[in-house]
Amino acid sequence: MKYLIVILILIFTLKNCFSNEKLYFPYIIDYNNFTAFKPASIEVGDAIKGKVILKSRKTNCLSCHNAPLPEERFQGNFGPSLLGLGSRYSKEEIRIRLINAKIINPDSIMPSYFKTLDYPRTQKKYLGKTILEVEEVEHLVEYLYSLK
Amino acid sequence: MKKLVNRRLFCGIILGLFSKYFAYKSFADGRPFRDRFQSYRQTFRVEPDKEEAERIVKNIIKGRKIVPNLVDLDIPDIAEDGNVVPVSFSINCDMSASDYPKRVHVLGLENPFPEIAIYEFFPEGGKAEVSFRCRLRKSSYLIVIADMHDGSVGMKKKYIDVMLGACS
Amino acid sequence: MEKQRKLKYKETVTQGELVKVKTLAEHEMESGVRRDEKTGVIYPRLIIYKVTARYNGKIVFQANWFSGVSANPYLAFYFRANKSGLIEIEWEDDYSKSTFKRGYLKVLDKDGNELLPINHSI
Amino acid sequence: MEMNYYLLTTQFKIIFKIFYLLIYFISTSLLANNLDNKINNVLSGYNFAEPSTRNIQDDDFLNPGILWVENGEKLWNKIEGPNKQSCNSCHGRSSNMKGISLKYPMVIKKKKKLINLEQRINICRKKMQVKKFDEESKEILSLSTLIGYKSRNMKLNYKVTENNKKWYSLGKELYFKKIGLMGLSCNQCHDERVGLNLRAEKVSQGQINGFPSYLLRWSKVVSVHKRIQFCNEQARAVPYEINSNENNALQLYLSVRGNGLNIETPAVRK
Repeated sequence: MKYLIVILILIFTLKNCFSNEKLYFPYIIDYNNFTAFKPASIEVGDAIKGKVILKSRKTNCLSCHNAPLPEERFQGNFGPSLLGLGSRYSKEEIRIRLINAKIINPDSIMPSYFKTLDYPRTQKKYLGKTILEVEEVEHLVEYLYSLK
Repeated sequence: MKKLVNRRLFCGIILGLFSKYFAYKSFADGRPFRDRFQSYRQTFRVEPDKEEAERIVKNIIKGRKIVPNLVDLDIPDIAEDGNVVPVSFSINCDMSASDYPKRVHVLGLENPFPEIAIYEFFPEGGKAEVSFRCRLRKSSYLIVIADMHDGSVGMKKKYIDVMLGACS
Repeated sequence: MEKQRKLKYKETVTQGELVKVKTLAEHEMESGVRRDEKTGVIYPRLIIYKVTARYNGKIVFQANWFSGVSANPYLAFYFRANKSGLIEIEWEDDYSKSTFKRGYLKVLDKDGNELLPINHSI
Repeated sequence: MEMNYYLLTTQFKIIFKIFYLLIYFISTSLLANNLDNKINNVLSGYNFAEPSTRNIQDDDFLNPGILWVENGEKLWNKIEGPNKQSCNSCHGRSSNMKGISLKYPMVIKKKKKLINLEQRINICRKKMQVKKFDEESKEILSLSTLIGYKSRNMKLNYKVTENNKKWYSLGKELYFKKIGLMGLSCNQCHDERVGLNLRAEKVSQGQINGFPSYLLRWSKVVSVHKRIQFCNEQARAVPYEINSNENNALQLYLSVRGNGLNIETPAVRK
């Protein structure tokens, strides 16, 4: 009986670990090439709206990254500069970094913007939610890809 | 007709004239006019009003020509927090009875209430230098206007970067 | 608890020397633009709106403050004294509540004799 | 950690996966032991502040935190309660409290509980049979600032003993734990990214040698716990309460981490 329970628990945990198709729904993630594809049903975003989101305090991108926005006086240098991001990465590569940068580098400090998070002590209003909506991710991807 | 020109109306007209005269006088002193009407319970306003700031500055200068090199400012380029910005200024004058600043205005152009302080000097002062600490809502110009005794006016402005909180 | 008022200057000076007076007042300087985070109630404005410096009863410096001055306001200014006397700083509140801080300044001439404000020889 | 799982799903069979997992856990646990509290050189928050802020701290007249010290001095001699006692009647002059703040947070043997200086003051007030001060009230901060001020320029030298070992490890665990919506832990910023810019702010080492300190953002003196709470809220996490065991444990860990620094109470920080 004991062994059975242990085996059951093991199976469940393993299943939870490896069944990640639903984790980033509706995006499809290719873990080999580190790219995230969007299904055709999602509309292409708007770069202008993406710029607003990038500057907003909700995502707080500029707190760590340097973007070519001269009107924002202070920009952080935690992460790499966003300058020329469009020439370095494809849209799919930018998307996976937005969705969950920890797929690529587990030690990354960058928050996972499109993943239901379960870190301890998360405030109640954020529980079971993602930081960004699907449309917002698309807007941001468009804007970041336009930085060349 | 008789009832219209009664005592009340007469008093009203006289009072009106008086108040206009006093208002004109205080305008002539270069005081920003709003502070007299500003009761402390009705001060909630977060958004700065740029036009009002400009109007106040115009009101102080009143079209006079600005004398260069009258005001010296010593403010750090970057303020670590908008709540405490150390400001010190000095006015280049000999502080004799004919050459001293009557009033020195300090204005933060993008504060909800642009006036920060008005300093009044007297010939006994010896030196027109003041240091104090002020609040700035965000990165903006800080203006110091010296209204001299002989009617000349000096102005200096400086852009101060106010650091914003990183995470929130 | 009573709010602190602090005053600092060089206590003995020679005649005609500039005296730097530093003052510090304990005051929250509520600007009237802040809301309580939970209830949304506006904190009413409560600031020191006027600081007056008198020397032997005569005004030597005056500051009119608005809501843009920091909490626990610091103020430094200069004046020149020819005779010994009393420095008096008055802080005036929005409720017209005044607080005072006074100090004696000793002025010496070149020989080291004190120059008193009143001539006692009469 | 996730990366490894994902690689496995696509490339290896389950047996390999388990084997790989085992290796991963062993390696991480080994790594965790190496990540000790040793920082090469400890730097006070003073070094990361702007020159204008440093000026305010350097001059005792400019520093508004001294107002709290002076208020504390008044409270120290204030006679209260049915026994007509003040702090002075038991402890003598406030200068006798030199070095006291270095010993806190302290484990009380009776309750096996960790307390900080503010809680100690309230225990004292209970003995005096007077009403205790509220958390973060001006009175209690004045007294703790006064006591901290008396050990100014002394070196932090907090020792981990058998008594407080348990709390030390709890504090350490909290320090390295990822929390909140942003999934941040203290060490990610305050150990690994010291000196880098978050917008305009330079990230300091997060040393607590200046607390209770005068924070410009609130224009008043606050305790360490309040500051930690603020940091937690920034990571969009639920903060622990003031004077809670967790915050005390974290304070203990931070004190040990800052050993060798001079006490700067009341420091002026952003």
